[in-house]
Amino acid sequence: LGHSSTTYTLTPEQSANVQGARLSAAMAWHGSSPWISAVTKGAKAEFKRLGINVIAVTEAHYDPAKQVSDLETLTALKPDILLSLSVDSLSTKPSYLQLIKSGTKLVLLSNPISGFSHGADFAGIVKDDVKGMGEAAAQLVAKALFDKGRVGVIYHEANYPITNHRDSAFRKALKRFPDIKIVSEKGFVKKNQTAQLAAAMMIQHHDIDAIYVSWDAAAEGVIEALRISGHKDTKVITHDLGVNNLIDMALGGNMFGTVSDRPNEMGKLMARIGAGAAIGLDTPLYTQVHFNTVTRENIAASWQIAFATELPKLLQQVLKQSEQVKVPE
Amino acid sequence: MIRTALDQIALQVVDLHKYFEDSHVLRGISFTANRGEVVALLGDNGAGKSTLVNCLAGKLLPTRGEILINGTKQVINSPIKAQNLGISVVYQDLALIKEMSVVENLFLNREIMHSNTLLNRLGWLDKKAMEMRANKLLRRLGGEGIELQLPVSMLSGGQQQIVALIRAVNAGANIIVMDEPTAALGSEQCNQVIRLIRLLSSQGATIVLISHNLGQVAKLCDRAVVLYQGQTVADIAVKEVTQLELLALMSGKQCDGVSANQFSEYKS
Amino acid sequence: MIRTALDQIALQVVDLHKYFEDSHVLRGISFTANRGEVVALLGDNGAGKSTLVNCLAGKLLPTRGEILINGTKQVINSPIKAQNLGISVVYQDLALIKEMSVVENLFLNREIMHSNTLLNRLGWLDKKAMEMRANKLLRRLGGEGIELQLPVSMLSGGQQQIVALIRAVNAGANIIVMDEPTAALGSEQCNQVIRLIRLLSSQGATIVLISHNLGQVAKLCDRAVVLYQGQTVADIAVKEVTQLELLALMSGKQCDGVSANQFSEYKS
Amino acid sequence: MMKLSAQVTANTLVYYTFVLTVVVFTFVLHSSAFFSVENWLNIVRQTAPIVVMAIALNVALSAGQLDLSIGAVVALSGLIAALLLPEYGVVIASVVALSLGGAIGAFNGYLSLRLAVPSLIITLGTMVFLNGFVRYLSGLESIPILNKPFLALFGGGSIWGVPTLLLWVLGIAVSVYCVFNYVQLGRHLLATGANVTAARAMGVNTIKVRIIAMSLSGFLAALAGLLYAGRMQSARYTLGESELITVLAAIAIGGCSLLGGKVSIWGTVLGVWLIGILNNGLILSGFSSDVQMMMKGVILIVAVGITFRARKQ
Amino acid sequence: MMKLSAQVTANTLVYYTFVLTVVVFTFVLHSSAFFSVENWLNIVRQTAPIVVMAIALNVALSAGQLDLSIGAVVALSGLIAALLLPEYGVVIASVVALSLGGAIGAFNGYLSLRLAVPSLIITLGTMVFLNGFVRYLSGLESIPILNKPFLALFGGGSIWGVPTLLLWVLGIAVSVYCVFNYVQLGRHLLATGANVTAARAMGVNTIKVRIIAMSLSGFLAALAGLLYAGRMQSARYTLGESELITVLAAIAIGGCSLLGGKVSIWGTVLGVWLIGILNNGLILSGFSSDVQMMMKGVILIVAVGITFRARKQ
Ligand SMILES: Nc1ncnc2c1ncn2[C@@H]1O[C@H](COP(=O)(O)OP(=O)(O)OP(=O)(O)O)[C@@H](O)[C@H]1O
Ligand SMILES: Nc1ncnc2c1ncn2[C@@H]1O[C@H](COP(=O)(O)OP(=O)(O)OP(=O)(O)O)[C@@H](O)[C@H]1O
Ligand SMILES: [Mg+2]
Ligand SMILES: [Mg+2]
Repeated sequence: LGHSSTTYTLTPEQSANVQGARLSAAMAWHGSSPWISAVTKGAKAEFKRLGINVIAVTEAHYDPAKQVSDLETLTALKPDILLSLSVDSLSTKPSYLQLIKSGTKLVLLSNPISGFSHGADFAGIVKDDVKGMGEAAAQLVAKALFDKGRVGVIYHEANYPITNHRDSAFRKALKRFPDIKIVSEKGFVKKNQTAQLAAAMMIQHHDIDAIYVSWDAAAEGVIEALRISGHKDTKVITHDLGVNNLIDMALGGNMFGTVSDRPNEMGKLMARIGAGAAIGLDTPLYTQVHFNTVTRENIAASWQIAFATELPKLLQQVLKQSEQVKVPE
Repeated sequence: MIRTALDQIALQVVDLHKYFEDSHVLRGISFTANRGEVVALLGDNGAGKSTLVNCLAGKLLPTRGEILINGTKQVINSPIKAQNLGISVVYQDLALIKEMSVVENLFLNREIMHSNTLLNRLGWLDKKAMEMRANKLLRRLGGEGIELQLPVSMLSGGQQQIVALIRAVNAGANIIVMDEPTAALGSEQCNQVIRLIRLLSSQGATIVLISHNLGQVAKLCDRAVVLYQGQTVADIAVKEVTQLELLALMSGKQCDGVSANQFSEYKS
Repeated sequence: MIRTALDQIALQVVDLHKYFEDSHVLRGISFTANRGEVVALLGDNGAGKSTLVNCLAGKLLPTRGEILINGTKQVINSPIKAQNLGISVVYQDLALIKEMSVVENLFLNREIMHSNTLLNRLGWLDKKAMEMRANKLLRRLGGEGIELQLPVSMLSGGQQQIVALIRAVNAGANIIVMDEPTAALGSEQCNQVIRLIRLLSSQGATIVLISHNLGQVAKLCDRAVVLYQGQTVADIAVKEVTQLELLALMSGKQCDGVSANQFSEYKS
Repeated sequence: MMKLSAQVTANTLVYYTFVLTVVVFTFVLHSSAFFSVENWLNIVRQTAPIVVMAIALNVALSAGQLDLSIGAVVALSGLIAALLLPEYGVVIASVVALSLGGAIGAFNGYLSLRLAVPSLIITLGTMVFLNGFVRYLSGLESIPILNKPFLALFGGGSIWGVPTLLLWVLGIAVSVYCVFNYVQLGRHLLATGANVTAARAMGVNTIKVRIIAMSLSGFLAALAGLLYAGRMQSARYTLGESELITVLAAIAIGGCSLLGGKVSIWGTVLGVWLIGILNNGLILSGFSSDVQMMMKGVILIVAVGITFRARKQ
Repeated sequence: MMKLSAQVTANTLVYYTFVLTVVVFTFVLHSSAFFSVENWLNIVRQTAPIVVMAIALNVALSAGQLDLSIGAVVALSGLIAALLLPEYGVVIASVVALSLGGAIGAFNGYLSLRLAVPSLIITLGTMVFLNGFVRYLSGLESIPILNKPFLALFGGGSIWGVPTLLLWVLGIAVSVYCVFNYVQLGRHLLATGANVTAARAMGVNTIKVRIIAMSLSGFLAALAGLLYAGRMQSARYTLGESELITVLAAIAIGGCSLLGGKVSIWGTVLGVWLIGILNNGLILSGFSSDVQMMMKGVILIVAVGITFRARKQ
């Protein structure tokens, strides 16, 4: 036990066992975003394949009190499997314990819960290579600046382990490039503040060459501010995929590159681990999912890997156009 | 003074009842008012006079009974309806908008619009015209001292009453119901109001006047309708009764001169 | 009727001025009222009577001038202060809380508390006692028909005025200022109020009465103070003038019987 | 269009029960788990701190004051208690937290009257300030609470099978109900809220009364903070932050006017429970969160519409 | 304690300017970048949609109605426009989005009057429903906008050096100001808001007036949505969601009463700008966000306190 893995599969007989067990599953997420939707979608597909009935999905608006309520409400349904991302491990812990007591197998996404023991309390954690993603983002910055330039950082100023770790991994990795300097750092509490922050940052430091933002949705505001203030050459690097920023990237705008994990795969893995645990199989403590570094060249491929869906129509169009534009280059 | 068309019934109320939840406030009110007549509506405090006024004004819907205007049965279910039927009311509580200025109150819903066709369509106000008009109207009722731009809340009690009166009178209505219109007025203003009422009735308007001042009633009114605990107990020519007799009727006592049944002649 | 201690000055107002922004509403008001006296405060609409009342009640702070209660200069900067000085007021706009019931209004800030010491400390109300008391008080002023638990907004205009009156009278104050207390009342209720005022003054209370009804003033009051455009233009014994003379004073005219200077004798 | 009595009316209760039943039946068709005792106790526990917040706001509103800072006071109180508990124990921690709540309320009230600024703006300022302060104080970390007596007193436990949180809710609701129905202070609060000018003219010390209203509101919000902390066995800077809109909704549904002079304690309690039941039922019904939100909006309008029509008749 | 005139007063302007100056000087000490033209244009652009939202709420409040759904209408309008633009072009997309906003407002107004439920509750229901609906419609994704004419019309560009967004703000503010000061409708809105009973007694069709108020509010909110979408070159389901409290604050600071019957268009515009300047200045000052929040709370109270005292004199 206590081992780490990059994948987890069920044999055909195991799958058949699961199907025979007539299991039910619920999901209790921290909030909502395209990313978590993709995880949910992956999990639902896998549950369906395994004949498991999904009975409820909740999202807590990033509010621990709401998540506690959600979890308490789910106890009434007595699900066999619960997939969850905890907003705040400390305050949600008692409610998880209540569910676990009634026989639910818990699979966690990203955030561990301190004091929980693998096997007894939870079946496993599926997570990103957070450190790797931060480092990849630093690589992207270096690539965008040709190893030399000034960088601004707009980070999520809240107690939220995944983004906190990713951001600090980025900062640490950037130190390896001696000619790249972080000249300004500003924290945001809500993602709709980033336009204001970026605008202010650019007014104070006209010569910033690249801005790193904690995640895609927050980066939209940064790009808006850069666009309006006419900073065409300032590059933006972030995490996750979003249509809007990908279009900007494809059109050669401010968006330079992003680091994307694989939410669909994460969902599938969680579902499988939950199913395995529910029929009494051993499950890995950690299951880590790979990520992709996304730039203009590999947008379509990365999208497919991350979400396992068609590329959105508008993005397809834009990509086609920009390829035509690229020909004479 | 010449009364015109006295025989035309302008307003007729037949067996009107009003309940508030289970309290029966109007218990059968019947009376008529002819064109050009000044009819007094008398009654003790709480007799139901203002409730009746509210029914005529479209503020309250009677539970039962009929109201006929110029001989036609009407359901007066909103003040707008009452207005369209040519009824104008001075409410006992004045019903002014205290936060708005005197001119604004005088012309609310009767704004004078700009003469330019386009602006007129937009509802653009002609503030100058309204102010000039307001000044003229105020002078007519002894309200010269009233500052047009002051919010009504800053006027004295009597000044507020003058504003409410002018507003009602200015509507050009055929039936004007006045609920204690001179309660807060000084003697001089009172006299002006009396003169105004005489003028209006001589021009053919029907006036229903509520007043606790029997002297005023005797001077001004043709007929008196007396309410007692929500019922009409008398409908008599003012000249035929003394003030003492009226007082007796108002406090529910029968009196020698007039029997309560006498008024049934006026019914239907 | 025996007037007690007529020579004791209960209330003295000396050269009172009040500005509202730049409008000079009170321009030098001076008068005195002795213990047990009924003083009429007369004046046309907008003369400044209610403004003066508000200054005495602590609702408005005069811009300049002095108010002496029982010979001592006082700054009446809040209604609570006025209450503590033994001044009680019937406001022209009644100042009742329309959303609250009749009993609640009658006893607001004068609640009867439960007799149990602990509950009394907590401010626990004795609702029964208040209702019984209220019933008694209402009967005294012809308000028998008033439903105690009804919110004041549902009472008729006259009934509301009775409630306000009772509230003021029930305070056991030495100086009672009444701003048109009978404006909305019927004749019978009016008479009851007049009797009540006589009773109170015979018990030593000082009454300042504002009324547009000069007949009532003549019957009831000892002295009349006349305001014209914010100034005291006369302060005379009611017996010495006719109603016509008073009317003349109120409209700013000098009259033969009394010179405006005459009242300066009253000034200290 | 006539304003109704400022008195506390209990007879509206019936209609709420009616609405609740309607709502209940909507979910019965979907989920049987809904009808377990366990689930109902869940709802009661989940909504307990919110009920107390709503009562706090009710007290402020009764005197015509709006208190936006209750959410922030909840967070502060929970945090202060959590920080003090390990060293000073349950008595001192709770007393300090509650007094602080009351003091903040009094400060809001005093400032709003002193500066003659609407309480809305002052409490907005306090709210923003405290939001920043609790973030600073907590360093964005959750503070665990391990103190047994505290958790027994304010936490998710039970006494004779009745959840402590339910006892708190009922105790507070009954006390506040009594204040408004049987005590002088209640009358003065309502009179001030209904018509400051008239209340002042009648000699009510409206300034004192409004400051008391705000202090009580702060005090009760702090108590809600303790209940939150007890239930979650920890305190966090986000506590109560997002409940303001729920609280406003519950109060409006409960029949308390936002314009002051009216109060409806049991209406408020039922309002919060109604929303709690809605959330719970919708989750149990297994809809996606989009659909949950859409249905919540529709049911809210329909339920309230039925209530109001029923009440009118 | 006397209520002030329902008229629109322009003379309070001076005091805002005063407060603004105070605030400005607070930041001058910290940052010189604050004083660049670029930065001021930046503030104007960022606050533009919020100003329009605030004016929308002002219109609703003038008639005594509270409209909580404006945030959700903003999101819906932006989204609808973004979805329609690629196929139908700028005219149809904007017209549909704006009409939808107006229709939702009219629906709110109608329902609130028909069911005799406070507009607060109805619009809360609409808000929750629409929040769910836009999430469903967008799939939580931002929808990009590439339509050039749309971006030129509503976007972050400039005409003769003046940002388009500023032109929109001024245009709308002037129009609404005129409605309230020179047009019959404005009088009727204010009369209805100040005293429905009296307005009705005077023959004002208060029902129609209140429905118009809500429709206008919805229409303007939808316009704010287009401005947001234009500025961000995309539409998101979260647009406008969290601005409700800013809008309320700005309106209260601007001197418009939440009780209806009063309106203060320029006060509202300046109120939003004041908050924008505060945010901007604090960001430039380089404080951590905790300290920024704390200072924001304090400055808000102080600035408004000064304004109100100054206005009183
Ligand atoms: N909304 C209401 N609910 C219950 N009772 C009401 C309502 N409105 C009026 N009443 C009652 O109806 C009765 C008649 O009231 P109304 O105002 O018609 O009297 P009035 O004749 O105008 O008296 P006044 O001379 O004092 O003005 C009163 O006893 C009053 O309490
Ligand atoms: N707050 C205010 N601001 C400006 N002017 C005011 C204010 N209050 C009263 N006034 C003015 O002061 C004058 C006197 O008003 P007051 O109410 O004292 O008259 P009054 O003698 O009581 O008249 P009435 O007999 O009509 O009640 C009026 O002209 C009124 O317009
Ligand atoms: Mg009446
Ligand atoms: Mg007066």
